Parts: sequence; C-alpha cells; structure tokens
Amino acid sequence: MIIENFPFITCMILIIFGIYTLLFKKNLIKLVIGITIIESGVNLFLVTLGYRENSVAPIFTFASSEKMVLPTPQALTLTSIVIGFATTALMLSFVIFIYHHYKTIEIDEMRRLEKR
Amino acid sequence: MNLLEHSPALIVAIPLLTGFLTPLVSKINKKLRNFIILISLLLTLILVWNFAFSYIFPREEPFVYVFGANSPGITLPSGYKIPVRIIFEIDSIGAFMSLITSIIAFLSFIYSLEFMKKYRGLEKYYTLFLLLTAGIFGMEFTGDLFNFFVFLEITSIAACALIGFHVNKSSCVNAGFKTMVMYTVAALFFLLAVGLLYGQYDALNIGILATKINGSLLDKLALGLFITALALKIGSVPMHFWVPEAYGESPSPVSMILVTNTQASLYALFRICFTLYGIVMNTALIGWIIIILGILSMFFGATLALIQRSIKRLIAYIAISQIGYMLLGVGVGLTTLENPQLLQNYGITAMRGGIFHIFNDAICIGVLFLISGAIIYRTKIYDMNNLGGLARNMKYTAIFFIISSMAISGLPPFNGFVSKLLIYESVYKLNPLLSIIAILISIVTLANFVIVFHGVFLGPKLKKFDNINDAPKEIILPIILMIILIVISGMFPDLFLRNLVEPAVKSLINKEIYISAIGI
Amino acid sequence: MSKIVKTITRIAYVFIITFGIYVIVHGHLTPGGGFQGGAVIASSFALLLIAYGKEIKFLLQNENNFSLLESLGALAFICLALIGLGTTFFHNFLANSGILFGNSVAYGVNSGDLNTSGVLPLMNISVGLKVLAGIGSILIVMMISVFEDLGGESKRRR
Amino acid sequence: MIFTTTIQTGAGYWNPIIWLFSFGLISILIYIIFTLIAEKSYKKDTEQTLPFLSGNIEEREEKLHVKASNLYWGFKTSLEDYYKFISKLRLGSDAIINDYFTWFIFTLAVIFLIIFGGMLL
Repeated sequence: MIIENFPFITCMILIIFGIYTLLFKKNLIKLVIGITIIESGVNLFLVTLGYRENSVAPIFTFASSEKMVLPTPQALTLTSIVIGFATTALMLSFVIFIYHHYKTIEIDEMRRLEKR
Repeated sequence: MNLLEHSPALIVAIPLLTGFLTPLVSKINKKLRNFIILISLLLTLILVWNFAFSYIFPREEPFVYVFGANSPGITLPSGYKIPVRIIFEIDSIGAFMSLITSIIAFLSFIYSLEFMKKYRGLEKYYTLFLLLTAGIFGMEFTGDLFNFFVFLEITSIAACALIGFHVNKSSCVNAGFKTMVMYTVAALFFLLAVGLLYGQYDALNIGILATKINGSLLDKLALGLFITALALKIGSVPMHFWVPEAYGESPSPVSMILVTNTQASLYALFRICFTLYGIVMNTALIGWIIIILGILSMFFGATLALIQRSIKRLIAYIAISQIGYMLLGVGVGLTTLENPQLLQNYGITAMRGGIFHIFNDAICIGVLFLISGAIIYRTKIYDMNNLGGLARNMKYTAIFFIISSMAISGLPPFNGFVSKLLIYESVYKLNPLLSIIAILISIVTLANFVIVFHGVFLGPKLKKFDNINDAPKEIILPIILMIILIVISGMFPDLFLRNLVEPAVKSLINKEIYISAIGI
Repeated sequence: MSKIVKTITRIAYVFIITFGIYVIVHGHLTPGGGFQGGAVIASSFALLLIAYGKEIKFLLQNENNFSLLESLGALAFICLALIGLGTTFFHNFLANSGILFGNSVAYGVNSGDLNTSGVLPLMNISVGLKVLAGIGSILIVMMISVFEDLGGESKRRR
Repeated sequence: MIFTTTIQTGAGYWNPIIWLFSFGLISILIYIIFTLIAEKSYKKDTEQTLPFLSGNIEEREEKLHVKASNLYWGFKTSLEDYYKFISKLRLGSDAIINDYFTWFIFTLAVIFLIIFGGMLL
C-alpha cells in the first residue's frame, strides 16, 4: 500500500519543496529553480498516473506481453516537459537581462536600487 | 467536407503559419511582411465571423472538430471506446469570445504598425504577437483540459516575451519576469488538477469528464486548484500583482491584447464551474466563491487605482476592477443554477450582464490602452504628474478618452451602462449589499478617470508640448473603429444582447448539450 | 577551459549529434522523437559553447540563421498538418499509402520498420529541426550576453 | 425589427433612444431656464472676469495646473490609514514575488477551506 503510493508521496514532497523555495528564497535564480522543482513534481505525478502493473510500453518491437499501457500520460508529461523547458529558458533570459540592468539578482538589492 | 467546416483549425493555424513565416519574409521585405500579417489577420477575422454566424449561433449543439480523424475516439478490438483524439468543441460562448479576440487582434495589429515602427526586432514581435493570437483562439476553442493547458502556456510564453519586449528598460524586464513566474505557477497548479482528474477517470475531454465525475475528495481538490490557478490568470484580487506590471509596462497594443488573453482564462473558469462541475458540485458554493473574488477585485482594484501615477498602471487597476463585475454577474448566475425559478427570476439577467460586460471590457479597456499609447507615443511620458493641457493639442484623443471612460464607468448612454445596469438590478435580488458595492465602485472608477482627464488633458498649455498634435492616422484609425463599436453597442444594445450574448448565456446554462455533443 | 575538456568536446560532439539524429529519425519506433533528439543535438552546441567560448565563430555569428531554421521547422510542421485538410487538420495522409514512409505496420512482434507511419517521421524531423535551432539560438543569445557581462566587468575592474 | 432597443433588466427597462431624447429635451430646458435667470451685469473681456487672488501675485500659468496626484487630496489623505493597511498586507505595488506567491498559497488554502467546509454544512 505504502510502496504503491511512494511516487505520489515523492511528488508531494517535491511540490512542497518548490513552494518553500518560492515562499522564502529571494534570489531570482533560486526562484526559477523552485518553479522547476514544482514542475518536476507535477511531471512525476503525471507519469506515475500512467503506470500499470505487469504491462509494457506500447512499442511493437519485441513486445513481450499483450498488455500495453495507454501512452497518454507519457505524452502529457513529454508535452509538459517541453513547455517547462521553454518557460525556464524564457525566465532565465529575463534573469540575464535583469542582471544586465541591476548587476544583481537578489530581490532585496533590486528594491534598494529601484528606490534610489 | 467543404473548407469552411475546417474553420476552427484554420483560425488557429493561419496566425501560427503567418507567425512562423514572419522571420522569413522579414528578410526579404518589411512592407511585404506587414501586408501578409494584415491579410492573415483579416482572413482570421472573416473566418471567425463566418464560422460563428453560420455554424455556431444558429445551431443549438456545439460544433465538434476532430484533428486527424473523423471521430473523436477509437474503438479497441475489445469493444472499449476511448476518446484519444485532440478535439475542438466550440459552442456559443466560445464563438462569442473568439469574435472579441479576432476584432481586438486585428485592431491591435493595425495600431502596432505605426506604434512599434521605430523599434528593432519587429519580426520577433510579430511572431510572438501572432503566436499569442493563435493561443488565445486555441484556449477558446478547445474541448480538452490538457490542450487548454498547452494553449495557456503558449499564451503565457508569448505574452511574457511581449511584456519584456523593451529589454533595455529595466522595469519592462522586471515586469516580464514577475508575470512569467506567476503565470507558470498558475499553469503548473492547473496541470496538477488536470492530472488529479485524469488519474481518476482516464479522460481529459471536458464533456466526457463531466459525465464521469462524481464529486470525490480529489475532485474537490482539483476544483480548488482550478479556481485558484485561473483566478490568478484573470488577475483577481488578491492575486492581481502581475496585472499592473504586465499591462503597465508592455507596449500599448500588447496591453490591449493581454486583456483578451485574460478574458480567455475567465472563459475557462466559467466553463469549468458550469460544465465540468455543474452537475455534481453544489454550484451555489462555487458561485459564492466567485462572487467574493469579484467583489474583492472590484473594491481593491478601483481604490488602488486612485493612488497610481503612471497612466497605464491606473488603467490596469481599473481593468482588475472590471474583471470583478464579470465575476459578480456570472457568479450570481452560478448560485442560482440549481434553482430554475431563481434562475429565471434573476440568474439569467445577471449572467447576461456579466457576459455582455466581457465584450464591453475588452473594447473599452482596450481603447483606453490605445489612447494612453497615443499619448505616450507623442509625449514619451508615462507619469501623469508631468502631463497636462493635452486637450489643446490632441483634441480628438481627448474626445475619444471621454467617450471610452464614460462607457467603462457605466454612464448612459454607452454600453458599459447597459451591462452594469443588468448586473445591478439582478444582483440586488440576491443580496442588496453586493449591488450597492458595485454601484459605489462604479463611482470610484469614474473618479479615477476624472483624475486622468484632469491631469492629462485639462489645465494650461505647457511649453514642452507646443509642437504636439494628434497621433498619426494609423494610430487614430483603430481607436475610431473601437469608439464606433462602443457607440453602436451603446445605442443598440439589444442587437448585441439578443444575437451574441443570449446564445452564450444559454450555452453556459444548458451544459448537457455541451456534454453530450461528443457522443462516446 | 582546459585542454582535456576541449579535446573531449571535440571528439564527443560528433557522436552526440549523430545520436540526436538517430533519436529524431527513429521517433516513431523507439522512445524519443523530434524534441528529444533536437535537445540532444542542442546539448552538443552547449558543450561547444562552454568548452570553446568565443572561439566557436560558426555558432556565435549565425544566430539569425538559426532563427530562420527554427521558423522553417515550424512552417514545415504546420504545412504538413495543413495538407491533411482533405479530411481534417493533422490527417495522416501518407500512412499506408506506399509512397514516403508509407508501408503498413506489421502486426505482432517484429523488429520495426523505419519506412512506416506516414507523416509522423516527417513531423518528427521538422520538430527536431525547430527544437535544435530554437534551443541553439537561445543558447547563443544567452552566451553572447554572458560574454558581454564578463567582458564588461573585466573592463570595469581595470 | 432588428433595432428594437428596449431591454428588460429584471426590475425595469432601458432604452437609449428614449434616454437620449429626454436628455436633449432636459438640456434644452435647463439652457432656457439658465439664460432667463442669468446675471445681466456680466461683461466679456473686462477686468471683472479676471481671477481675484486676494492681492497675491498671480503665478505663472503653467504652475496653476493641479497635478494628477494632487487631485482628491483630501479624499486620499482621509483614506491614508486604508492605504497603509493595504501596504502592510503586501497587496500594493511594493510587494515582491515572494509576497505574490504567499497570497497565491493563502487564496488556495482559503478556497480549499470554503469548498471542504461548505460540504460539511
């Protein structure tokens, strides 16, 4: 029972770690890392949904069992990874530009510079 | 099958195709590029109108378009049917939203032609712009939760890249980053909710999920995630932070189309509350959540707008408070969904007001952003304290500003008054307090526009604005077209209410038709 | 970067690109596909850029061409989908047609036939092109701005 | 007819054409009344139209304009506590990304409370 739910617990922990990062870290790169952690949690969750016992991936080459899983969750996860890649790249580019302007990526520093 | 029946796919595909064609054509000729984009957006506009009026509004049932095959599902040898195809399912409200999007995207492009002329990297700007347009259409057409997430992310990426388009301005980049973080977080929680539903029912299609859903604990968890994520995307208080940043720092035509992007998320919120959870959940409870979000947005949006100094940020806060009216109207409709008598009594009226206000908000807030853009185009000043006396130089702009601000603050005889009147008089029957707050906030909204009008347009002539006059034709033209729309929809509201709004309201209320349209 | 890194990069990047092309082309038979293969190829660009820095003129000066390649990939994808409009958008008009990638899939256990499944391999290739060019151009832009930052700072220190 | 413009709003009705018509009529009436009772001694372009600033020197015209953020000064000042409260809640424009996210999680929690609590009722 617990073993079966282990992946779900793992992705809960991952999501909570990500939320913690977003709540308390004030470094822009760390914020991006936090979002990536949440994203991996969600992706893990999606791909776990597609797991069925004693069945194989739906590839025809040398298929050993007649039971094949529906590949939808894998497709979902893949799409969400692709999208996650694009968002992460965009956010990191923004961070690079922010560093260009402020010469810092600490939120507190940035606010101090803005007020001045 | 004739080609017009492929309209749903074409409406999304044409902007995408042109978007990726743009960098190639731009190498050859800039004028040719603009011409191609103009033609494609015009074509999209015509297709949307034709599609909506010949396929959607005359029919009762929604239009199902299947990608790649003729039927939405496949039947396994064992006889088990699974809906695996990507489908578009468009009913009246989706068509109504896409009409708004097509108009706004077209006018926003005409405006961009002159407004963005002097900047470099325009081919990227137009690519992102068309990508955003295609994404918004996708959000409004899709009948599948995961595809909605994909389109949501496409619009997020395109929108945030557009917000941070002026990379040499620190505030723009900052706004883009903040918006992107919040959008991504919202989209991820949305995806988590989709996963929760998929894990239980093995379906992603809204119609099929709605037949299978049974209101378990996980369903409620997913509902909470859906509402919060989409409430962030529509910029409802207390998650409105990205709105003033995004609307305030982006180029003006982008702010205008971002309003439509926000409304596409609003449509999704209504779709999920009405169609997906309308049968199993206590809709009165969801309705009250939405009403509370609406009241908060109205109140905080309008009062925070009072202390803004940047003209675009002020309009952004007003946009937040206008979202509140739509939430209020449709939320009241949602509370009465289980009780047919109350629904007839005041629920439908409230929803008519709320849905009509979507149209009014897109047009009025859009034109206000365009006008502020015209001012910025001429003066290059965002701060209202440094402006003044512009009515002497920019006469037409001042007149347009009066009309649009009167329309959005709900003064007769413009369209904002009609939708707000419908909301006030029906919400009153649910709870008089809500109605009173709505009226008060309307007054505060008007006060905000008095600030802008007095600060920017009235006052003595300033020396620094001596050689300034009205913005060029390309900038004034879209403003005039939208003002004409405002006046027409104010003069003949019945035309719009009967032909556009009422089918939309009906399609939200009669959820069974949407659910049974897939037929698996 | 040190000589070891440079040498190994010089040897490895050919294999990485080859593997990426394999993953793209076999997308309809094995795990992987356009995005994964494109990302693999782009990772070789990242390796080159990190190891050699400004010496990789081939990449650093071709950012525009990469964007063009990206749009070409996307255009090919959408055009393939549009050709299917005879029945519906995205219709697989090449499958089982006997033309290009047109063999029908054998039933049961078999070793996989590259020449099957219609437009899917073509779409994989166009997506792969788009992804490798897209990631490549992102990497190049990021690297250029990072080099600028480093250069700017060293100037200020002097 | 397509252009029937009367809308039933539940408790009443709305017709912009009638409104415009009556608005014009009332404006004309008011104009007539005001011209009848208008001040007869007013003359244009004389000294009596100049502002009286109780002997102070008149400021340069550019400085006479009330700036946008000074409008409704009293109103805003009396609401100062409210705005301070808003900024203490981190709802205003001085919030940072962490605050945004805190509010997101807070709203999520409240909506869960309402949904699960409402089911118990």
